[in-house]
Amino acid sequence: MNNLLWLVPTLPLLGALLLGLFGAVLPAWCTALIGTASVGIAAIIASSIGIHWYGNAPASHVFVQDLWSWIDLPHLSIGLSLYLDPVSLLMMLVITTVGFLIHLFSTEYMAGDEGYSRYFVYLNLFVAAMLLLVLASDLLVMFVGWEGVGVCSYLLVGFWFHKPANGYAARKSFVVTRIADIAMLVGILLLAVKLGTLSIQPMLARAVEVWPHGDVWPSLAAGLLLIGGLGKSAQVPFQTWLPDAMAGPTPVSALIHAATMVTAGVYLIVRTHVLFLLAPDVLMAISIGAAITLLLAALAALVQSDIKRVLAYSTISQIGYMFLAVGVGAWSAAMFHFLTHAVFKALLFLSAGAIAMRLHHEQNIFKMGGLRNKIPLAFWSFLIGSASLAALPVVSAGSFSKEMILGSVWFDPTIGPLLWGAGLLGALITATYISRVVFLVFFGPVRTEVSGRYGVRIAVPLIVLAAGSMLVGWLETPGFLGGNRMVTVLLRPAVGAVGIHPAMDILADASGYIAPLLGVAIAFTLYRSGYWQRAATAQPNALRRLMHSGFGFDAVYDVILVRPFMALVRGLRNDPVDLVITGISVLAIRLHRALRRSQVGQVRRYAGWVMVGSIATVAILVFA
Amino acid sequence: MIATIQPAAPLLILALTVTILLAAIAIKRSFAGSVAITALGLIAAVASIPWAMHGNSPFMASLFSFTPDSLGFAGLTLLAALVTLVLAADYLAPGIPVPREEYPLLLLLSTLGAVALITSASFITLFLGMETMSLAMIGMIAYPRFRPGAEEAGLKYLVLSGMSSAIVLFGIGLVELATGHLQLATAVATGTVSPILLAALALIGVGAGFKLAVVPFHIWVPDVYAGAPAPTAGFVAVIPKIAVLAVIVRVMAMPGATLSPATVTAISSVAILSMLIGNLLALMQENIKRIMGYSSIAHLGYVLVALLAASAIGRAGVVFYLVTYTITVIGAFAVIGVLSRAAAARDLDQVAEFQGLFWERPFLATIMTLVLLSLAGIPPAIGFIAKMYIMAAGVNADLRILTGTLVVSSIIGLFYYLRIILVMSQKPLERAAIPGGTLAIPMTGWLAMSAVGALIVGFGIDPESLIAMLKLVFG
Amino acid sequence: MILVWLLVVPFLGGLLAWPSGRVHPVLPRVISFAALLLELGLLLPLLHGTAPASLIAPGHWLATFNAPWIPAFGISFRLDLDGLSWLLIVLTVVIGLFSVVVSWREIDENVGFFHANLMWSLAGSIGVFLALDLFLFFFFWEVMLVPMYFVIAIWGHENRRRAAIKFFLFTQGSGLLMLLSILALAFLHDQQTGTLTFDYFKLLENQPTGTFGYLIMLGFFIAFLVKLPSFPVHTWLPETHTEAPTAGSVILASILLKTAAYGLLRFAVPLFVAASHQIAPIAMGLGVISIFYGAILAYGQNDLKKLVAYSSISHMGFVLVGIYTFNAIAWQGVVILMIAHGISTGALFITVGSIQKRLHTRDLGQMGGLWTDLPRLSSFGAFFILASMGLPGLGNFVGEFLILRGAYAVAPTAAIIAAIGLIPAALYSLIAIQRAFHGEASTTRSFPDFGLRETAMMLALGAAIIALGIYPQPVLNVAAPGLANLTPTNTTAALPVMRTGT
Amino acid sequence: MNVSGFDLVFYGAASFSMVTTAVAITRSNPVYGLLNFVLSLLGMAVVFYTLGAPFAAALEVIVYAGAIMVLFLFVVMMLKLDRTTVAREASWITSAIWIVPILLGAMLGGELVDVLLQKTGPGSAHQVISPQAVGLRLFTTDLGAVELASMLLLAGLIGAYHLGRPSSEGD
Amino acid sequence: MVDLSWQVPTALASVLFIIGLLGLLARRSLVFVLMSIEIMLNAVALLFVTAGMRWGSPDGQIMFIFVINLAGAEIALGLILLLRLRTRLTTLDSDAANLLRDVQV
Repeated sequence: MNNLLWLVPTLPLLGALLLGLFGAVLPAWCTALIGTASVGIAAIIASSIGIHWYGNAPASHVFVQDLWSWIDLPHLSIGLSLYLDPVSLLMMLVITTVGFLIHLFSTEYMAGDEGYSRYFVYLNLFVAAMLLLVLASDLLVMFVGWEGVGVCSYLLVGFWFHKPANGYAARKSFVVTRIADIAMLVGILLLAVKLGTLSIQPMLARAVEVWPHGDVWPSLAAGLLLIGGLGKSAQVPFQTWLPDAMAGPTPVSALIHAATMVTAGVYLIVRTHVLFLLAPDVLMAISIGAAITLLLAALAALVQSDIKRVLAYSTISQIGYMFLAVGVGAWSAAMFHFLTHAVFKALLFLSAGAIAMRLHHEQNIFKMGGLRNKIPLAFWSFLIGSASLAALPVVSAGSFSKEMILGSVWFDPTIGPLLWGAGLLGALITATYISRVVFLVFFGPVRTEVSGRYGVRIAVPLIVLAAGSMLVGWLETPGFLGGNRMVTVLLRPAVGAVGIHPAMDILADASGYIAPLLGVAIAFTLYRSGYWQRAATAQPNALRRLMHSGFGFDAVYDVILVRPFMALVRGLRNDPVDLVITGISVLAIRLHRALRRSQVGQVRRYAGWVMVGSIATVAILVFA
Repeated sequence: MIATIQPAAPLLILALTVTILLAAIAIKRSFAGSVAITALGLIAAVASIPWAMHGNSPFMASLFSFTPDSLGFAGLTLLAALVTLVLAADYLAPGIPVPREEYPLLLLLSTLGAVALITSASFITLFLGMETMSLAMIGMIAYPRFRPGAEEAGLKYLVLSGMSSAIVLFGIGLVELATGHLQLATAVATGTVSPILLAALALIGVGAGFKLAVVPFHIWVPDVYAGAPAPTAGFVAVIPKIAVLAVIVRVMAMPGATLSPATVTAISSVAILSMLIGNLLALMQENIKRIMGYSSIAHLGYVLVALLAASAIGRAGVVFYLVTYTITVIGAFAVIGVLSRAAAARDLDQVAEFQGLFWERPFLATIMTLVLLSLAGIPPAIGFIAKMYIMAAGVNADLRILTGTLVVSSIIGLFYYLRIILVMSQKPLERAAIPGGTLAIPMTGWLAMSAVGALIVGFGIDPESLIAMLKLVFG
Repeated sequence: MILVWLLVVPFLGGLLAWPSGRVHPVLPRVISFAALLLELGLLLPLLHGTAPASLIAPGHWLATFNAPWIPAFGISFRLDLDGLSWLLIVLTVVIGLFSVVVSWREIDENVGFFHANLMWSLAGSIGVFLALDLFLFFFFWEVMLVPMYFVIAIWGHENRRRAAIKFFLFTQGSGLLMLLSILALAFLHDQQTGTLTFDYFKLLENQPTGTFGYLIMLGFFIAFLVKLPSFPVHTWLPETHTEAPTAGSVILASILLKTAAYGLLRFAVPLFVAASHQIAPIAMGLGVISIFYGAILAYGQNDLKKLVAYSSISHMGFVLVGIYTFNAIAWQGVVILMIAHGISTGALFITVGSIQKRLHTRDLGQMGGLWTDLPRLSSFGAFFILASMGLPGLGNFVGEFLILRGAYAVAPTAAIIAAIGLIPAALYSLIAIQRAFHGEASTTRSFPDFGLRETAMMLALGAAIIALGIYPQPVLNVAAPGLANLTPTNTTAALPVMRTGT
Repeated sequence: MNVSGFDLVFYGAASFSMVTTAVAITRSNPVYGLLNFVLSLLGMAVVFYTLGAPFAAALEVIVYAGAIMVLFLFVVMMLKLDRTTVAREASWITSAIWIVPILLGAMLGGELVDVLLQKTGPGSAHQVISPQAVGLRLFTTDLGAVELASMLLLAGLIGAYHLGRPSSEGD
Repeated sequence: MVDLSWQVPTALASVLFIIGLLGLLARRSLVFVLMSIEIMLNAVALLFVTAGMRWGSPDGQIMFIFVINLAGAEIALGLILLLRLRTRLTTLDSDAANLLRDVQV
């Protein structure tokens, strides 16, 4: 069964290739079929592998499939191999399954778009790249997938290229992540040179061998990899690209900017956690940064009026939770939150897309309202997703994973309680802002006319994901709910048992459940009092403007990066070096003109020149 | 008896031909006949050279020195004259308002003067040969006397070359005054011990510089080239330079000949100035004949670099470069000449008039391109090897400043050579089709130019054959 | 002897193509194409019995030829083929094939002469890659310029005259410096050993040292720097590229620039090991500056062709950095990047040429929204822009990574700065896509999209760049013994010419 | 110094030649200029004689002054130069026009005189070289030179003949 | 014979030569230009005679003859050209004969 692994990334790639070559001539249904089926079959294979794994996991809990040798040079050997272990298995399952659902959703959502086949090319390519990213056994191969998903993200964000703003958002997303990627590349170079290999497992083994705990080299390497991860996962200070990336089609946001790609950073760290364990400073930095990110993003989400931007900020914030977990070494918790987040955030995005579909692509929550009865499917799916995001206890998957993270953080020996406090505050705000959206969109008066209806290809993904949002949490439950440890058990061979704690203080435990409820209550109160609506129309004060702009990162970058660069471009545009060359030619022409004056055509002046020459010659020969 | 005059055969054959031609013209005027007689005379003279080289009688040893290398240079001169004659025969088409028969005669006289100069062993023959060459050349320059430019060029050349002759003569006078001898070898062997001899050397050098047209004695060159009819211009650009350089090369090989530091300084300055100023003057020039004039100034500067190297490779370089220069310059003026006729008010010499030559007359344009590539020193033309020779000599003798200047000025030079190629390659203008467009290329001209083209490429790709040949003659 | 045929075939092809244009304009195209196919047929069998890259053994020559040329100077007609030259010659021939195809419709005047020049330029480049007599090398170095000059001067765009002259002056001028150095090297050898020779292998044995050696090396270095081109002697390139016809730009970018990198690898470094190590920091510095300078200027351009041209400067900066690491991995990267750049930039110039043919402009301000009208052209264009940006999985990335990897082992700072140079690369690449293909279509236009010929061509190029990206190993294997050849076997120089480790 | 009569003649003739030559090139009327030059040549003949070259002296008078310069004079007179020409000629001869030539002339002259003042070698041989000696050389060792000189004259002659003869079609 | 050092006539020759050069440089009338050349040649002739005197050799006078020879030939050509230019330009001004030049004056 495992030997079919290579098919998992290959099938979507094949789909992309087929559609790329013949998409223009195929009918739409054919395009949809190829696009969806390729991912669907991959999902089936992946699931089969997963089921097979459940019973018959290899003894080492690792399966490596060597495809071919990519680069084989003395001192540098990079093989193209697929590395399947519990972590990548989990990732693969999520990517293919959620990916398939989103493809299915897209076939209807994107129907009639002139770039229909192009869309599926990109989307299939993305899935392939993402699978390569997670399955790569070599860091450089992972980097290939890493950049590949970046490009697909770029292409999909800018999918509707007619609007220059979309293009801008796409470029921004790519460039910001690329800046981080370069740091990662430097990290890869460092690892390659210092450790002699880039194949992840031997590399990690060697790192432990040669580098003492807390040494500068592992810190540097881990730090550089981390920067790459931060960029891809839209964490502070790289988070600015994600809200803008919402310019792409909504299913794209669901797949790339919620479920899969943006969590690559988390995956990277979990994958190389051995290295990070050698660098405690970096881990500490991760947690602190994550705490800041999750709070800032949550606060920013609180004031957005575009439904997708709310979700975007919430993604940043939720990934912040994952990083928080990673920072304290709770790898399983991070992966578990990734799992639940992938499901409920995809659901939220798809629901938002489903809503927008019926509202002529209206995304402003203040222009919606009262949709609870108009589009119940969307309402229920969005509600379930929101509950999960808000981590409403017991009924939502998000609750279990978030609780697990908070629990792990609490036990961190250094600044655990502080981080826990930030997480808790974040949970409160999260519940508040998502409830705000729910109330504003689904309750109150109807503000925009609703049209159209959903087909089955919209409904099925929503229903499946909604079910998932409620149920996947039960894979890993706290003690008082049965103490299922399926995720932990699955991941233990790969990431060890770190981060599993028997129980928390009752108080701390409980506050993790109470905070979301409190958040919902706050949101409801403010909704009832009409505060949200008033605040949206009123002249925003400075704080609100700051929050709305995502705390002004863009403005700062504009001043310190964009403007200097543009000034440089303007200054150099005409190639100043060329002026030197032009100067030389001008000088030659000047000399030519000056010398030319001697050619007056008068014989006596010519005689004068000959005489001058004679005088000079005699002078040199006789008197020199 | 024959053995006595064997070494002097080329010179004597030329003198004989002059007499025959004079008589022929006196009896019956016929241009074709004159050309034929001249051509036969030149061919006979050339053909006699290998034979002459084997002679070893000291014929008129006090006046002439018929060594293999001087005879070799003489051969080069004669061949150049022959090609000029062939081109002139077409150029001087019927219909001009002056008789045409004297042109071959003047050409013959001038060549005779050049050969005498090349083979001179005494200042007497040196001066007489030089003046014969120049005076006959004045006649050739002003030959289409109905052209204002030709007359003016003739007058300018007359006055300035007269001036330079007087200067040279003054120098020769000083030599005699200081040594009491007029033999070149004696003067060289005496060495430049006294200031008088130094002054003499300087003044003779001025005259040589004038004939070689190096800066600062170059000023007459463009005017005379521009005013002279194309074949003559080619002749003027080539023959005196071969002749004077032949003497210099020979003198430098004489016992006792050394280059004093002051001489090196003087020649170096002249070389540097010639290379730079020559090329700079040509830079934006619109008249191709003037460009050729300026470019010849620069090329002689290059030759001086090899001369200064004063080594075997330098000497070989001078000879090789001279051969290259001769082939190339003759080729350039051949193309201009083929496109022009003496009957017209002026030659086709504006760069702009060459626009579209590639499209209208690809053969001519190809030859011209090869010529220009050769002048610019770009393979596969022979000029590339020649320039390599010069640079090799310069590098070998470690003449850094000179070689550096050579490189810089070559780059400047590239510009105007390329510009001509560029203009030729542009599409022809709508109305102003090439004025010479209707002129048919006569068989002889076609042959001459094909020969030039073949030599440029042939020797460019296989320089060894030429090197070996020159080595045989010039050692 | 086969090596002579490699030169003769394209030369004769050109010679035949010229007059055949008078008979029928299609003949020169067919003849050129056939000649190049024949050339390819000659080339491919030469490559057998190459070992994997890990088994580096110097002295592995695929074929050699030696005959006296100018014995008076000890100059011989010496041709040698190893893996490195083989790769570059194959690139030359393949790109030549594409140039013929791309000119099929574009060139309709004086077709015969155009193809003659095209073929001769290719023959010259092949000669450059084969010659191992320094003088012969220089001969070919110059020979390849002249036909190129004609291609630009006759079939170029509006400002072709200025561009052609600038191109020629720069390359020829710097070439003269190299000639000086070649002569100095030969005479130095002559002084020390008593034999005047230009033979590469003999000259390798006598490494000039000290200041004089450094000066001689500079002659080579500057000439190759100009041709590469590197900051600050790059200014001929943008103008030349912009004004050249498509085939000219393609050959310039894909082949002629590579001769410079090849020259550095083959001559400038092995002949002057000590001096090269001495100049390495400067060279790397210039390389890094080129990377940024080219990228920033590319961003600022309004002319799409100029943008691509400046991007070439940026890419060649990587090559320069890579060469002066003296690191085996980096050198492999240089080879890969040369080939990949040849393919991707060639494809980009073809794209730009196609755009110009349709829109009659290269001005980005007048483009925009081309994807709507020309989806196939635009997607290929975007693909190759991404490739040239260094997208992992495509050929350019492999080259850049290997260079950075090699450079990091030797000069981490340079490697890191060079890596940062990939950021502006993304900037100009994306802005190019945005301004050319994305955005609102300005007017209602209707152009024919890529036809079968063009699509097939682009597919082939795309396949090549992907193959190079995901399976570069065959190329590495072929190049490895060639790169090992660059190590003088019996030099007593203290410094290694190539570092194989780390 | 022992000044003899011959010395006086030499110095007198030399000064005469110098002055007349200087006068010759400063005249505005060409005829006067040429006449002065002829006078200078006559003085020069005396100088030659005092220097022991009677043959040269004779030739100077007969050929140079008598033939060549008279030919020159005839041609100039043929030109029929009127008053206006002479007046215009006079207007060109300003003092400004002489500045640069005199400056250059002084430099070159200074250099030459400086060279000549550095005494080297033996003094003069002080003997008359008879025409016989000259003639003997001319027809023995230097015969080739004479032949060459004839070619020189021929070249001048042919050129002058071609340029000077009336045109066939009126150019 | 006179007891003259050879320097005196040589100096005289130099002075005459310079006077000739002055005329060549200063005068615009072609008549004077040609005459100046004659003056220079005459100075040269004097120099040769002096040299012959110094060494007691006939070489000086032989060269003298050849110089006169040249002077005659040159003047003949010069006069013809002068005559033709005068008919064409109606002036003897050598500055007027500047059809061939590089600059506009």
